[in-house]
Amino acid sequence: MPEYIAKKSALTDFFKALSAGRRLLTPQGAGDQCRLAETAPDQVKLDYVNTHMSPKTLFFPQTEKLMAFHKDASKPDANIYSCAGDKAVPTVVFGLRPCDARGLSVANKVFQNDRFTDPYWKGKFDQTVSVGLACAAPAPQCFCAAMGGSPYGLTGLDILAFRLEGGDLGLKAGSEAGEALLKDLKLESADLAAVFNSQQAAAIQAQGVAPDYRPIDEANLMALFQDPHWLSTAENCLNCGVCTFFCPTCHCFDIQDEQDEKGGVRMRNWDTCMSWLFTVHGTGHNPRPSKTERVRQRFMHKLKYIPLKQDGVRGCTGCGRCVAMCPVNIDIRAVALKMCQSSAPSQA
Amino acid sequence: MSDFEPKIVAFFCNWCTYGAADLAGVSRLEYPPNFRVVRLPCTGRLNPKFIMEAFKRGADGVWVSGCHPGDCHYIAGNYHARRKFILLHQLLESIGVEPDRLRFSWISSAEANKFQAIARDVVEHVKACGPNLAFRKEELKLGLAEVA
Amino acid sequence: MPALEDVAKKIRESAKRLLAEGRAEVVVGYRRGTIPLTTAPFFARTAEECDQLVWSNFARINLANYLPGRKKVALVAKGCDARSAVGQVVENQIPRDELYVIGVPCTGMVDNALVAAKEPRPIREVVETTDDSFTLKGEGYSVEVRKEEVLRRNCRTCAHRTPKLADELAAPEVPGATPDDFADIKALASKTPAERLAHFKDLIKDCLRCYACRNACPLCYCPICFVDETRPQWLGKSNDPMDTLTFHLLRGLHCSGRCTSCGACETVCPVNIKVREFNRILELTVQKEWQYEPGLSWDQKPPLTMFQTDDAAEFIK
Amino acid sequence: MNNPYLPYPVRIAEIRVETEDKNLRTFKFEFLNPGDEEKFAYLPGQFAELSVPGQGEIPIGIASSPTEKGFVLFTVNRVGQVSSWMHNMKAGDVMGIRGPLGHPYPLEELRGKNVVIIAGGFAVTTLRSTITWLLQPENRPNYGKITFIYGARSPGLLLYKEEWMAWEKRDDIDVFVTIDREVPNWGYKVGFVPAVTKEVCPPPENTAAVICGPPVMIKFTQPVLEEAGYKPENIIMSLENRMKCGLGICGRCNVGPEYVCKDGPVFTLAQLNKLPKEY
Repeated sequence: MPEYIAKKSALTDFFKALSAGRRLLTPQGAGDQCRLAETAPDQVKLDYVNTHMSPKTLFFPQTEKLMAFHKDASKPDANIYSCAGDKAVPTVVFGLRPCDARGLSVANKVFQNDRFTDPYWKGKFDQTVSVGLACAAPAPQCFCAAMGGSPYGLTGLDILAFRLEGGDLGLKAGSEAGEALLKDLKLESADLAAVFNSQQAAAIQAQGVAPDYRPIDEANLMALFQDPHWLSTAENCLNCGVCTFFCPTCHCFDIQDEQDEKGGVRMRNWDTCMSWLFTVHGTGHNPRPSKTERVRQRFMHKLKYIPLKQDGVRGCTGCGRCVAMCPVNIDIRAVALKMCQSSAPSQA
Repeated sequence: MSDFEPKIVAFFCNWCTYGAADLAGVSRLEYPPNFRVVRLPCTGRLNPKFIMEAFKRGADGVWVSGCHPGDCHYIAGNYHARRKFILLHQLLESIGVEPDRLRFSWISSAEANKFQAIARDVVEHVKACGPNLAFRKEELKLGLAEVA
Repeated sequence: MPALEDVAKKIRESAKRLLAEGRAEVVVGYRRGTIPLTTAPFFARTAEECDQLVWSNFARINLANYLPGRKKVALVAKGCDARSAVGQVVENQIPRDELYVIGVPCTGMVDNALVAAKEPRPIREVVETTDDSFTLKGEGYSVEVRKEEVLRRNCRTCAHRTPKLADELAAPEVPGATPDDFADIKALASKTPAERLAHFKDLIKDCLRCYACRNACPLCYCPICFVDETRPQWLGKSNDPMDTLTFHLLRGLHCSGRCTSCGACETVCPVNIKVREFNRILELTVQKEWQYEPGLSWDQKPPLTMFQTDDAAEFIK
Repeated sequence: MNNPYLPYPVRIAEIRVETEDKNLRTFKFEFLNPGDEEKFAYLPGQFAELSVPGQGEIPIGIASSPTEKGFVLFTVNRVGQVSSWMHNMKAGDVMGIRGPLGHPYPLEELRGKNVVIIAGGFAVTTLRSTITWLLQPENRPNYGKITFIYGARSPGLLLYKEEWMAWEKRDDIDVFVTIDREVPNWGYKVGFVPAVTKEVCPPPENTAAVICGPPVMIKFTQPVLEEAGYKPENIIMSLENRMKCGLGICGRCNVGPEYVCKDGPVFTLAQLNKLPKEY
């Protein structure tokens, strides 16, 4: 597949064409105010680090109505839930970072798993064209390459944009839909493979030497689980759940009903495995009673359980949010190294 | 707003104000019917989250009433409650709850007339505030076309 | 201006001594963070581990949070943290004789949001040698920042920077700052109720209800927090503003008369909400009504555990 | 699109109080909409989310057998918000059920084998379904000897009395019902389930055990079976964990990489031996 070029002088036209018939979402605002917001084609910014929250909010908002019922007893469907989810809007999101796109593809396999399809996620997911922007310069907390990704990765993206010298945008398709869309946009095509590859190599190198986390993949699940390091790994954890709220692959939720005089709704809200309430049984028994088990659950889930279920793909994409946001500096890279050691044959 | 009839949640101590309400009724002292009374063993039992729950669910006003200081059935329950009320009152006023929406009083079981007077006063003041639209949960958006 | 390394040395020496003497089985202090502008709570149980203890301008977390239920513990504590530890002894969360406080007179800790506002470029390294300034380094730049320009709000108005009740001090005493005048809280009175409510709703609009503020708070040790109660369930779990506001109000009330303004709650907030606003309203009331500041004596009773028969409450008719 | 979160509306046709402490009631539901019963095609061992509008959902094992047409049965213990609410509902009330969820017991794989079914307390629900299914004329010939061991603390805490008394009279199933301590006029066994299992369980050859009960019963019955020579592959259990979605998405019920709701709740001991004990 050839690459395409969107000229610097015609970027507004490019975004206009890209967003024809769709709303355009791009990262707006700086620092911790950076978030995906609806954008006019001439207002797209290319110089941000990444959005503060992960883009999972696009398909999986913090609170989402699933269904509703009314209490009007004169009607036959009183007190019966019917679907009342919000209609998905055709959307193109520009500026996803490859780590986040990869995270969305991991979450997608959970929401559309081997047995069930989540219609609320799928509705929005299917209506969205994902366009990434490659990371030429990694942020200090970035480690996507160490987790098996790339700052120029295409996974989970329809199109990846990368900046060319002089201000033009190079465009590479990541999916058939992306390829079709690029063709439709009637852009100048070019062979940018060499530029792409050298930019990618430089960007990966800028992240430093990547630690090798493969011993975790090879290790026995129970050996990882039973290792004594979890006690000290979890000791300073506050169990706040910030890591889970910011993580692009964390997808856990709680289902809650609320009602008033007229009717009620069933909704889902983000939940976190760091919470005591998350697993407690009606009897009071809790399979994960202390923070040690809960911290272990989070890291085992990211680095062992998800890879086991998703053909080796890790549940951490190295976006670095949890590292940057953790109030007590529990660094998944350090935890992963401990897991590598615990899985060493001498200790297994 | 003249036809606005406020809903007021009243938390009454079992040993005094609750009796005063009873006495007012028996004595045929008329007072407005806008209250939903929650009987407490003592105002010391009143957790601030009860008051928040009332407002959250749309109460237009909350009225808390217990025994006069020194008269607590449990000796000091209302003294402890008073300190809580001082903080709660200050906090809610500071964050923008109209002071007239939240009323505290001491009414003994003999003070039926005081009960009547304060009940009327509470309703009058809450009426003047109008319906509680801001300090409550948002109405559920059912999104069902057939529900008006 | 004590060098940070000198303070760290004192902390390490004390920690090793306490472990060797058996006075403590664990020393709760700070180690270097794995990314710039951070430290991490650290639990040293051996002399070797003690060598990882540091002192820093970024030692923001209140380590007293880790005390409840522990035995034979030594705590590295700033002025505010030591007061929290005193409060926990007063509230029977840890017996006095199980606790040893290594106090560190503190000139305040850095607010990372202010650093980010000053230096928006990515920061790859921080060099800090003294407690009054530090150097930020990134791609092609290096700038020195004076700490007083980026202090946390609570640190700017901290009157108790020296932990007076500590068992020992790891640095020379420092004078306290001018106390909080609560000017902004007092100024609320000039606004209408509607304006005030709008202000506070706006304040918490980004709240994710992650409860990091609660979990970082040394006062929040309830086995089951009211937000986690299920029968009845006091709080909805959606992002309804009133549920969120209720959480912050009740959290404030629970902390009233006990809060030492350590700022841990604001430090850990992932969306930078000034959650202490609620605490400060109550702090002002506690000081005005009962002339009380928590954590300044081992036998002082918190104001909400006691009463005066003549407590003034004009509003109760 | 099919929405797996949306419950089928059902009417409570009948409520039966099962135990003397009144904490367990069996709800008989009839589907309100024609066609929903066919869509709710289940097998013994599966569960469903019972949905009370405005209150929430609870995951409960299906107690009826798919061979019983026209209704579904669930036995609900009064524990939390939803179950307590349900205990105050009446016949005729409308609520919802969502499912079937999870995997059934591997009855297809057990064809030709002897089956010993061990139940403790009110965990007998999906085993009632299993036995009812096995005893159907079209299914019974496909299986060998069937043994049913069922224990509870006292006679008043045994569920499904009519059913197991009827099974007892049959000659194609051996029924052993036991209570913890002797009471007057009790004509059946006395003793804990593990002890009764030791006494009556058939030899392990060509036999599979299906166990469902409280953790303490499982803890002591499992070694009895292993001592008797049962292989972990032939010991089948059903797990419980806190659940919300039932679809393997919401994340809370996992035991290692497996979700109890989607990948379970039925596991063999061989599978569980390789997983963390987070249940």
